[in-house]
Amino acid sequence: MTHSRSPLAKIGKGLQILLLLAYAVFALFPLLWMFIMSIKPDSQMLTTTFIFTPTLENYATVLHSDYMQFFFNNLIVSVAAVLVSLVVGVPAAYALARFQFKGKEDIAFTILSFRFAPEILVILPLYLIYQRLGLYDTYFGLIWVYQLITLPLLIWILRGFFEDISPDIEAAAQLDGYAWWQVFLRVLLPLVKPGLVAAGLLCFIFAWNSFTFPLLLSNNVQTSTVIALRYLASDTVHYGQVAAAAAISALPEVILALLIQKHLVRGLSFGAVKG
Amino acid sequence: MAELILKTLTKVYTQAQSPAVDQLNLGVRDGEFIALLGPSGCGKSTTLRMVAGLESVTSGEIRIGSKLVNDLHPKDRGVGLAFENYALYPPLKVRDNLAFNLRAHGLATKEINRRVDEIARTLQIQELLDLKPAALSSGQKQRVNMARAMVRRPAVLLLDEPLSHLDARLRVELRTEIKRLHAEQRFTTVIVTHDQLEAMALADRIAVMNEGKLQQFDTPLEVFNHPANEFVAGFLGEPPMNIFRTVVPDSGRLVIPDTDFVLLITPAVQKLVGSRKELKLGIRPWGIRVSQTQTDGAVPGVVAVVEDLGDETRVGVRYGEVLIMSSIPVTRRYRPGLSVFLHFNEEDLNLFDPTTGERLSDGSYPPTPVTNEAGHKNEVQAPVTR
Amino acid sequence: MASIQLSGLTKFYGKRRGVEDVSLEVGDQEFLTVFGPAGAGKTTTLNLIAGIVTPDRGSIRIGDKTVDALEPADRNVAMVFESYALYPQFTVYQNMAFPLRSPKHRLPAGEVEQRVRHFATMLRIDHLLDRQIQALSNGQRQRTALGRALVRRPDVFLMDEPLSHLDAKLRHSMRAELKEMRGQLGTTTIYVTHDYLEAMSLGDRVAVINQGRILQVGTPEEVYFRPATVEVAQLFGDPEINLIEAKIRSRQSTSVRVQALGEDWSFPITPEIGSALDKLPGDNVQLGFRPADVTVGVNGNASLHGVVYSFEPLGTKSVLTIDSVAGQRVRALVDGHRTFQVDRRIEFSVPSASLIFFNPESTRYLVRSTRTEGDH
Amino acid sequence: MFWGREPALSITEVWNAPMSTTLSSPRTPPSELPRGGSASKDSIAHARRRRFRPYLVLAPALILTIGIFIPFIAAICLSFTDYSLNSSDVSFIGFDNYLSMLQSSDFWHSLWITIEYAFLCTAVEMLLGVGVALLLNDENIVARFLRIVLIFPLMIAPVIGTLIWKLITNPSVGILVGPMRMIGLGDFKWAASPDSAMFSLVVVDAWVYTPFVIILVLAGLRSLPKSPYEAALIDGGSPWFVFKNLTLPMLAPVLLITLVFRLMLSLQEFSIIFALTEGGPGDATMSLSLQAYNRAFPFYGLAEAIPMMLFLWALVYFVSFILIGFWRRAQQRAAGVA
Repeated sequence: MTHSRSPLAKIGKGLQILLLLAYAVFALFPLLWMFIMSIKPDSQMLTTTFIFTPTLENYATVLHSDYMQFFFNNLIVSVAAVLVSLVVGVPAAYALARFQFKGKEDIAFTILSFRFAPEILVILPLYLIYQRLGLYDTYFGLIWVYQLITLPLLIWILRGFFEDISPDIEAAAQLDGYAWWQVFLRVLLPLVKPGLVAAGLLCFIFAWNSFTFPLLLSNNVQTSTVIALRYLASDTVHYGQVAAAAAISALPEVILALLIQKHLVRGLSFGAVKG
Repeated sequence: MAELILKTLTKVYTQAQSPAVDQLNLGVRDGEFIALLGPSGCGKSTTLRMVAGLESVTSGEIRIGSKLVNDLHPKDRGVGLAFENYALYPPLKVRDNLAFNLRAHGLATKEINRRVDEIARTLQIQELLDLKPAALSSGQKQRVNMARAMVRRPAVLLLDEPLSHLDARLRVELRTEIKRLHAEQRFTTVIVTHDQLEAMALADRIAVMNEGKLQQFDTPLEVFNHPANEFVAGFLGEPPMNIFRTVVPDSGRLVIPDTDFVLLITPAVQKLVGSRKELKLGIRPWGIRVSQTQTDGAVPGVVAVVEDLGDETRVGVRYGEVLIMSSIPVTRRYRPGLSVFLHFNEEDLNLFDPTTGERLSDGSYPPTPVTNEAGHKNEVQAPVTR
Repeated sequence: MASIQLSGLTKFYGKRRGVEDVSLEVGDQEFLTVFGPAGAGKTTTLNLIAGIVTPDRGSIRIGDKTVDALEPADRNVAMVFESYALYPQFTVYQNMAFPLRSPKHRLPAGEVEQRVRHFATMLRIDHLLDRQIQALSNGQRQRTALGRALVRRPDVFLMDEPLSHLDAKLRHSMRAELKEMRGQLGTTTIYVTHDYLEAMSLGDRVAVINQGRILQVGTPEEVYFRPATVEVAQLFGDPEINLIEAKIRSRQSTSVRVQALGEDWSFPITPEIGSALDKLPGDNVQLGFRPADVTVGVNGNASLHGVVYSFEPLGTKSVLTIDSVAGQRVRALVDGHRTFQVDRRIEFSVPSASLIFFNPESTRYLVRSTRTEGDH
Repeated sequence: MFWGREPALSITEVWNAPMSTTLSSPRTPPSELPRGGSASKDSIAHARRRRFRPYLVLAPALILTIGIFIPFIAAICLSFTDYSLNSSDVSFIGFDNYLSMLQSSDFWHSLWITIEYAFLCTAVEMLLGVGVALLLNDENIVARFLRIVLIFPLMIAPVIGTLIWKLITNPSVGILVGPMRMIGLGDFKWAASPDSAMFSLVVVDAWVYTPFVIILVLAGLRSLPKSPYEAALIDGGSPWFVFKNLTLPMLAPVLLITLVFRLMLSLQEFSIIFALTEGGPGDATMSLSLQAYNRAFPFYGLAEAIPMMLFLWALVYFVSFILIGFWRRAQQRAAGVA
């Protein structure tokens, strides 16, 4: 609006910016601090705060350690989990968006409820079954259980995207001589592509961040998230290396987060709030 | 109630290349009803929003009464605005919607109730007062919207496309109501509309706008019968005026090249044409008479389209790219393929400069036929008798 | 080319009626307009024919085969959607070529190209073929949607309000063009609209539908001059038809005296009207007359009186709203050159030939003077 | 919106209207079925084909998730046994696990911790989040910058976030030691002291999840219709009057759904607590999830852990069920229906 020229309004404006800056410090300083620590040599760790000789040594150490193995483990498991979710979830999302059938909402809610069951509750029996089936400590075991994180999210987000497409377009393509699955592949999929990418990336982030599942359902096939925490618990702590490990683990997500910002609201709320 | 004066009012949006509103001069008399008419994006809504104070003014003046209101807060301008999309307060009951302004201005509850009841009676929404907006039909919402704008007794009442979201029947009904209401209450009123029928029916004067610029500001009949330029001519009238390019091969003839269209014109008309070799010819469908017998000056043609529309028949004759539509009394006579003759009523001819689109005029031609209810002459169309 | 036969089509959406018991025959090459207000069931009817929606009951024949069990793709119908339903990721060319590249209607690339260009030229969008859909105006989108339907050469065209999103000026010219084009295509067409001008202009016949039921099927002249019910009469014409209750005071063989609009007046009647009035149970009759038929203040022999409530000039014509003696409002369409002052007393009359008689109880059509339908 | 849909868009109104009516009442019989009468045999077969199509398309997703559903049933079965990870004989003991849970003070303590944690986190995050969102709903450079970067804490793994806070509050390398000493809190022990462990957890949880609240509320604010505010501008209501009468009622649905999400997840938070305190010091932050984890893994009492988790699960559902009820009503009220 155009009418905020009074002195009172100016003070309000200043206060607003001040408060926002305060929050920005709270939200961002820890990340900055992590970065500072990660480029600080061990020798200066205890003696300096902001003034020190920056070094990439911590990163070099971490990159040459077995941490990278865990980093790639995480990558493999998360990417695979998202791919499985995409293959299975996209048709499901389409069906839940378009078809009218008995039990539709019940099915949709059942799928959603998996996301909101306490993880420990799921893990307890799975732990036993995984050990029996030889899935404990395997990629496949993790990929499967990650579906609890990725699939409900993907289905619910994409359902919203499918619903946004006018049903007329689908009908038009059918009348143009295409069977329903051809319509799905040739007309609808290209149209939901932005949503598909966004949902996929968000799923990846959540899979990547997963902690409880790999902690308890895996041992040697471990992910970077779990390992980073173990670093800190070890007896000889190299704080700089811990910070570097954390930074390496966080970096992909920060980049992805920026990429999908537009669709984030929808993703975070499972489609409940359209941003 | 007050007069409203816009002086070289201009609005330029930072990203846009051309001004949304360009040097607009407009004077609305106290109690007058004017319409801002134009296609979407012509700047009419921006103008209205500047008057209301919802949009800042780039340059120029807005005066309500004699007060310059450019920098006044919207609530202090004494305007009432009925929004296009109703903009009712969804969580509040109709009564509270209406009272919102009065409460904000600190009126006594008793006075508020009196005013709300009074306006509710005027707009026939008494039985809606305890409902929430979502429970209302679109026609009811529009009435509440108008009531909210009027309850404060504004100096200037602004109506933004008040009828555009209503179905045809409601539109005609509410249009009559608004017209009647204005006749009784005589608020200084500005209506923004893209519907030329609405503008013609309601307004004392119409300001036709296009691309931010004022095209013509005059009474409905004057704008309709003597459009200032090609744009105004094409924008008003339904079915639209036939406007097409003709060449003037020699004095006294207008021709659509490579077709049978050859229109003989009188010296008076030729005088307007002057030495031009080309011009745009405009004629309303009612200005053309169709017959099967040739008379002097009739243009031969072949019927391409016939539309029987109950009270009238429309006959289309094609000359190359140009389809000339005429509106005639109901008749069974014409079918596509039939050879006919078109008679162009000279008084209804509009000539436009082919490059500027400005109307060719010597200032006096043609005279405006004015009659009153006692008797009427100059009937373009014979009364329909059955 | 094919005829269409709908029998007893019924479709409910939950408890809401889409259409109920719709039976209709459309002849080969006929152009039928389906006309009704929003929510009348027009689009449902089209969707049922296209196979987009499955009926609860009833059957559809296209040509000589029943298509009830066929997928939309197999019915060989083409549809123009109200929303245009163009594929936003494609260009105009790709949109128009899409049907011809489908498994059902596949043509060799050369022929696809030729057909698309042919119809693009006909629709005057040949210069837009490489444009993205987002870059088109409404009118261009509408033509593209039409083009996508035309290239197929289907048995049946279904058109759902194709002109409704165009501005008024374009709508008038597109309507005329569509009517011109009709002749060249000669394909059986069902055209849905809520605009009575479109319905009357384009249709060989008009099916009037409201609240899921068909009210009348007839030529444009029939539905306009002999509406089957009061409802049909109200749907045609702008401003709406005037409807008044009349009480028959006395009747001779050639004239009748009624009380209506708060006054006593008489008018001549034909024998046909006379016998129709005889069949009425009581003395009451409902009269309808169109605003254009009201004559205002001429020659001093007008039989009715009133006060001007509102006067709205529309250019060539003006709408005059009159408060009659009884208080009921009557609308008249008067010549655009006349002006009237609000609250002035005036006289008006209604020519007997323009009166439509309705049964006041059933609201069904009774009779009107035979000299109608513009026989001059 | 999910859980009750928005009205369809205008262009496809006719088409969509029937769809959305069926959508809002999931238990309406499928409308594709012929209702007897004169439908031909062919068309019945046709309708049947169409009816099975959705299940076919859904099948893979269902199989995959039901695959995980089986262990869930297994868990319920296990909870009636004395199964443990370090012994091989299993016997059926009925409700013993449930009864001993209800009699154990550990359980009640953990339940209290769980509720305390959820309540504190949610309250702090909602207040802070709504406040920041209101401040952010503006065009200035700080707001624009913050809108982009505020999601970082939310996007990185909560465990990594916790790790960072551990570094920050670390007594030897932490940056916070100096400033804390300056304001006279030099011996503030953060997560290492039972008195401040819960506080530390709330700080970390709020750091991670406040952006979640901000993002949703901000989206809610931005989707509010503009014109009522313009009307209020002309009508001349005070900012508080407008906030109370317009913003709050119209925003209520978004606030409630955000609350649901935050409550559901903070009630079962595991990784932050595990990473920061492991339930300690002592059992000062031993929430139900941690309690169950500790029983099941270090102490092999799998069957004892399951009732606790079932209880937690029931609690989560109960709370969200009630809140969703509120949310639906708020939606109607915001739309002005109720």
